[in-house]
Amino acid sequence: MNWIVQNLWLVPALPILAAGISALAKRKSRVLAASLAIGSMAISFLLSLWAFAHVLWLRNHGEASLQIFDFRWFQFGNQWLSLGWVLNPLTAVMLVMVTFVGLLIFIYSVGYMAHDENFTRFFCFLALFAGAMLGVVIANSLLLLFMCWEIVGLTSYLLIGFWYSNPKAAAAGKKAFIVTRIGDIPFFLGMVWLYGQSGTLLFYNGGAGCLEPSAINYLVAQTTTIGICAATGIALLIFCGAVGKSGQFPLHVWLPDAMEGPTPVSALIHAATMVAAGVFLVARVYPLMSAHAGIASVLTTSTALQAVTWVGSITALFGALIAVAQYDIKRILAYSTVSQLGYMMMGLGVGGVSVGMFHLITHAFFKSLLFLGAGSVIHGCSGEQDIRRMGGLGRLMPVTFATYAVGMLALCGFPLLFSGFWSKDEILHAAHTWNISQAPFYMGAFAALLTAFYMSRQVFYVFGGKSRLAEETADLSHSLASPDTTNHHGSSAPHESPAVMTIPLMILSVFALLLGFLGTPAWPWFQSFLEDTQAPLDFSAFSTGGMLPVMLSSSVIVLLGLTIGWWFYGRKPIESVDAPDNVGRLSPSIFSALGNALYFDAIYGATFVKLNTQLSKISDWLDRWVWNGAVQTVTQIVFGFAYLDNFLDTHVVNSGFDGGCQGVSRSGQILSLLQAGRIQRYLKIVAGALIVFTILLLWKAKI
Amino acid sequence: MITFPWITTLTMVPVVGAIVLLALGGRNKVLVRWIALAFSLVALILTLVLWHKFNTVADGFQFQELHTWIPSLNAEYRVGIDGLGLLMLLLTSIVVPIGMLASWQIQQRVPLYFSLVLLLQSCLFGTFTALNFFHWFIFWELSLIPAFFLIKLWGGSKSAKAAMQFLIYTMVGSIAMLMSFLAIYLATKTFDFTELAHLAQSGQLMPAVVGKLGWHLFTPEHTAMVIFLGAFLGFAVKVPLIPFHTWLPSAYSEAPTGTTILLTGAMSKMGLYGFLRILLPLFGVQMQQVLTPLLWLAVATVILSAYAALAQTDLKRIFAYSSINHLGYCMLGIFAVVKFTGGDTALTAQKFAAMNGVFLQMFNHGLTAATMFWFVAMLEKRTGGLRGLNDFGGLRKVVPVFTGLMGIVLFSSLGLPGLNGFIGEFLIFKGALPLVTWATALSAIGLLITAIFILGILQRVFYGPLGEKWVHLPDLTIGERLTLVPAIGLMFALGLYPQLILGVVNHTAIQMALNLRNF
Amino acid sequence: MSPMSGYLLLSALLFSIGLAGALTRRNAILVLIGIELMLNAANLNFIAFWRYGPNPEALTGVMFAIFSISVAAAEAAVGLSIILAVYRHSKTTNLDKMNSMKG
Amino acid sequence: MTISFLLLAAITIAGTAAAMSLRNLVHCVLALTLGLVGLAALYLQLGAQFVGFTQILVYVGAVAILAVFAIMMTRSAEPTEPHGSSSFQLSGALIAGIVFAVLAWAVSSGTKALQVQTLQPEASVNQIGVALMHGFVLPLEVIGLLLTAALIGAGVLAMDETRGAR
Repeated sequence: MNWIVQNLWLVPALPILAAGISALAKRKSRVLAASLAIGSMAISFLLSLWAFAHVLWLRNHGEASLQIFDFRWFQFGNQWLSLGWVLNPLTAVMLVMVTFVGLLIFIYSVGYMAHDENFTRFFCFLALFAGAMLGVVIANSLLLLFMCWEIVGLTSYLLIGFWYSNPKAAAAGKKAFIVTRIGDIPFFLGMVWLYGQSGTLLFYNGGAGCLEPSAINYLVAQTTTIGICAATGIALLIFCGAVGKSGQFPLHVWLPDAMEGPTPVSALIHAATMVAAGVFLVARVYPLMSAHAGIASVLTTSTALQAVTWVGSITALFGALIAVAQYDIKRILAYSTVSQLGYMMMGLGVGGVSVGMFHLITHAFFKSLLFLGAGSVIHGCSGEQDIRRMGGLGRLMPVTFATYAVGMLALCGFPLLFSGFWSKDEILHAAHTWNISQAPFYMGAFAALLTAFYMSRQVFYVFGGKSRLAEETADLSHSLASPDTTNHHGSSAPHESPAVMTIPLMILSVFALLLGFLGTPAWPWFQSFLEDTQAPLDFSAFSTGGMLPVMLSSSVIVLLGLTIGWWFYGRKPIESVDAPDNVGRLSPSIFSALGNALYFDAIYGATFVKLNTQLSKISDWLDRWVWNGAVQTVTQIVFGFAYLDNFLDTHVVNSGFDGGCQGVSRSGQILSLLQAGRIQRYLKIVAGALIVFTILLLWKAKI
Repeated sequence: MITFPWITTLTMVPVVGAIVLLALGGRNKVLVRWIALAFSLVALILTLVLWHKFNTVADGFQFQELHTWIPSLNAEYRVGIDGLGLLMLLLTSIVVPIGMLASWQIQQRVPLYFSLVLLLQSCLFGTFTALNFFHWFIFWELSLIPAFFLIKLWGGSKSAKAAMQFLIYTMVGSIAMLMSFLAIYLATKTFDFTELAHLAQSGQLMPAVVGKLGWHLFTPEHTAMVIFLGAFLGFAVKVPLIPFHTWLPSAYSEAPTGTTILLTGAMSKMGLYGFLRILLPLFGVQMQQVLTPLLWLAVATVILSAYAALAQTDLKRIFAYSSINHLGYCMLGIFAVVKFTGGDTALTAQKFAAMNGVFLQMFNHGLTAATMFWFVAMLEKRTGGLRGLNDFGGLRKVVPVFTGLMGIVLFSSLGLPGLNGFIGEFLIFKGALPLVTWATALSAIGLLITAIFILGILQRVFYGPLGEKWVHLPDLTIGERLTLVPAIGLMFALGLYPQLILGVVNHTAIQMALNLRNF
Repeated sequence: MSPMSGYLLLSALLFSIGLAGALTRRNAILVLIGIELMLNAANLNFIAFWRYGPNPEALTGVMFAIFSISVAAAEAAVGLSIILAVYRHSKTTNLDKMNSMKG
Repeated sequence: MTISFLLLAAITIAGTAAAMSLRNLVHCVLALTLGLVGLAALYLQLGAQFVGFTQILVYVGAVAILAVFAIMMTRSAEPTEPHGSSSFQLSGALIAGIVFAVLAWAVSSGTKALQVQTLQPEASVNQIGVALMHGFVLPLEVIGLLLTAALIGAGVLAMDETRGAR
């Protein structure tokens, strides 16, 4: 077995080790923490490249591109629970993506977090996150995946609440953890169920793994009491975990709030990697997801995948709609992320692993680019996050502007050149040919229109026109930015960020441009790589299967969206901070509803959170009054009897007794005359008695 | 064969320590503390020696000692340990030093306090090693006395009431249990656990008892059930199961924190131990008959206690309810194991998993809860007894190390993978879900609520803006950090390599699950 | 007159002497001695009945006498110490002056 | 009815009568000792050696000495005892006389019907020991307890109150 397969564990282990060391380090050892994190990440990146190369080599030599390494962890009963890692194209692609994006963001963070007092802690958490995320990627066991998944959630919690003095950040971290855990509980149950049914949690184990045909066939054959087959039930439960982690509707509420964390965190965790872990999870257990009862009907889609598709398409549309009405630069991107994650889910549902994963990879690059660009903007504007107070930054921050524009066009899916075009087009095409319904296609297309629109709106707000930052000083009521960010980003005038921040932006923008060419319909190398087929260069693929019309229509949609955006926001520059939104003027009520994210937080607050609070109050009340009350009642009854008894004693028995006593005492007074206290007199009486008794006895004996 | 009486020695070490402390008197408090700690560490070392010498694949009990004691009653002094007993010994030996360290700042009647702690330890050792009901029960009851005085004399303002409640509650349970056992004794003329288990396994126990005690108004099943319920009550109060738990929150919160550590870390395991050692082998049939209500109780324990914890504002009360919640999972696992499966080998394997999970969870809960209360003790020491959720805020800024280490323990309690809490819960759910699907699925809600209140603690105590009052709160001292290292290190070790414990208890778990009589 | 009735008469006489002493003397110590004499008279009865009565091999009479002597010794010790205690309290052993038990 | 019996009975009666009637308390006790020795001799004559010697040990050796001590310590040795009223003495003596009369009547009327054992029964120390350890073991224990209690009680009572609180 190849060295890299055996030692793939080093990839996650190195960052975790770095995290462990910097956790023990002093607060002052900034250089140590940063260099440890970046160094370990760099080595992991190299190892990932090696692993990637190894997979390529295996493919080119016609060997199985699925390599596993399992080891025993612990024993219970007569069996061992094994964990392990798997190296296959999916793993390799994700490894390279995560380590590369992670590395760039680590480097970027050195600049972004330079002024923060908890710099060391930040890199500790970040490295821990990277390690756990890589663990999710390489895991060959659902259990190992779940464990890393939870640790990823922990680091997400820690990093969102990184500026813990800010109550909003603390609340956002808690919310993120709990909402994702709502999804994780079904995931956990699904995993346990799967374990119970298949007897193993290893994905691949030479035919005995739970994703391999024998186990899947067995799972499909089992039916549950509610009529669906076990495979579907398990798949749906596991999908709940993905819904929570990937911010899918209806568990998306935590993701926008997660933007309270530092921007590199948003870029790495809440755009590129962790939130994509849900998508990755679905891709990883795809055999389970796509398992259905019909034996050979490949064309029908399993119930689980239908659920994935519908949830994904609703999320895609929903996120895009809300993003239109946001003012916070990071929140726009957050809702955009929600929407794009919906796309990926939809892609997985309608097109398969390669379709969804392709978008995941391209999205990881351009969305982290966008977030880092936004971070650069925020950094340059001294912590300002409201796009209404920006403007005119195109001239002041040229590098940021250029790279941001690349990212924005990639996200919109600008035709031909940008990566987002190809990956999004794949999804739309697959949705178009989906055999269940056309609705996801139309929803996706509309979301694409909205995406182009809100991104152009954002870019025009931020980079176009003249700077409105000066007005900020007059506006005392403004307190949107967190106190920490305001404090930590020193100077006041907008300025370009340092090279340590711009260079990662440039590198990312190159990838955002070029990555799409790995997966064009003419040369679907990426798809064939994931699906283990050969990909010849074939330009005729454009014309088959309705590919061309879809491409054309999506191009038109994107251009239309950009045009509308220009029409509203770019045609004439935005005048002032307080000027109402140009679209918002058309229908203020709808716009404000969207601005408030369709009141989902309020709805949840009024229902689930309230229910929870009520339940806890009820539980406490039960404890205090019912359980304890029962005990207390018994005690009180006992005491009651005691009081009754006491009452009877004092008033009935005692009074009678007292009466008796008085009689006794009076007779005692009489009798006490006999008690003269002289022993000899008593003795005389005794002697007299003796005489009498002896005489009596004798008398009796005589008679 | 005469071997070294390891277990008796182990049981006697704390007693000797207690006598030494009492003889020493209270002139030198520092010396008293160190001597007490030294004795508890000797016990720990002895336990580790046992752990090392223990044969992990042998059937039955090891290190047995057997002496006739009261021949006319058939009461023997018989001690011995299997994997479960050994695990509980280890837990006790770990928890007691933690409890002592957490009580370091106690100033009144120091020798008495520490000798009571040592006596309690001895009683716990006795309970976990006794194999004859007679002296098992003596130890079981005897342990109440030091616990009662520890709560009453050194506790908070309402400690007298709490201690009385604790005593009476557990006493009532114990009396019910004693009645049941006297009934069994009358029929079988033996107090020996192993013999009774053999009788029960061959199905002779309950017919014998019913034949002896049958009452014309009760069917034999009812008679057996009444006897079972008596014993059940004794253990259910101790664990505790809702609704027999109301003594616990007040006892835990009123007791001095060092004592709370002993109560939650070690004494709460007595109930579970009783369930595993006594109820499962003897009353398996009866438990099967009332499995559904028992499962409801376990689910109610898990969910209601989690919700009740959510409603509290006193840290100790939160952790008290959290303790009930964690033990609720153990109860769920135990009841799942009882479920009738009719020789289905796949389901029997699930039972092994659940049983192992219960063992692991018992140990983990003891370790985690003890450490958690230890942190409360350190917080109280710094704040002069304040421990309300609303008293604090933003402490992370001034006590980062405290926050970090307590965070680790809190997340361990939450069941975060990589720390000790996770594998136990995983195994319990893994085993219980195929056996008792709906109860297990419902119990999962508890996992969520636990997360909510634990994060609530972090948010309200450590996050947010720092209160004026706490600007000069001192962080952990080097000594405190060093003493915490073993406990937290153990959490990591068990989270990453649970085989450490499972390797020792697995055989016992298999035996216990297999010995259940299946009808 | 059988030998036994001689002993019994002697015993009766001893008893009467003791009784007379106990009834007539004022000193508490002498009263106590009188009571001792009455006990001795009873002992003499026991021994006499043992000697001349049926079943002497059972030794009942002897045993009774032994126990009686023990009790008498205990009684004498306690009684005398009571007298001492009383004397310390009231500086007298005269029974006429000890009437605090008067009802 | 032998000479020796009459002699010993005379000594006993004389001793005890003197003990009950002398003025000086110390003389009383000395006379009592004489009477008790006589009684012990009677026991010996009846064949109960063990009881006889016990009588000497306990009464002569212990009770009499005790009485002497008590007399000494209560300073009643001086013959200052005031005579009570003669009616008091008379009534006491009269009652004692009546008691004797009744008892003598009872003896003389009761013993006629009795079969008298003529053989000298044996009561060796060995036999007594065996009997004490078998049939009478419980009374023996009880009497031991009683003696212990009496010992402690007497000690406590006789303890000087002022110093006893030490």
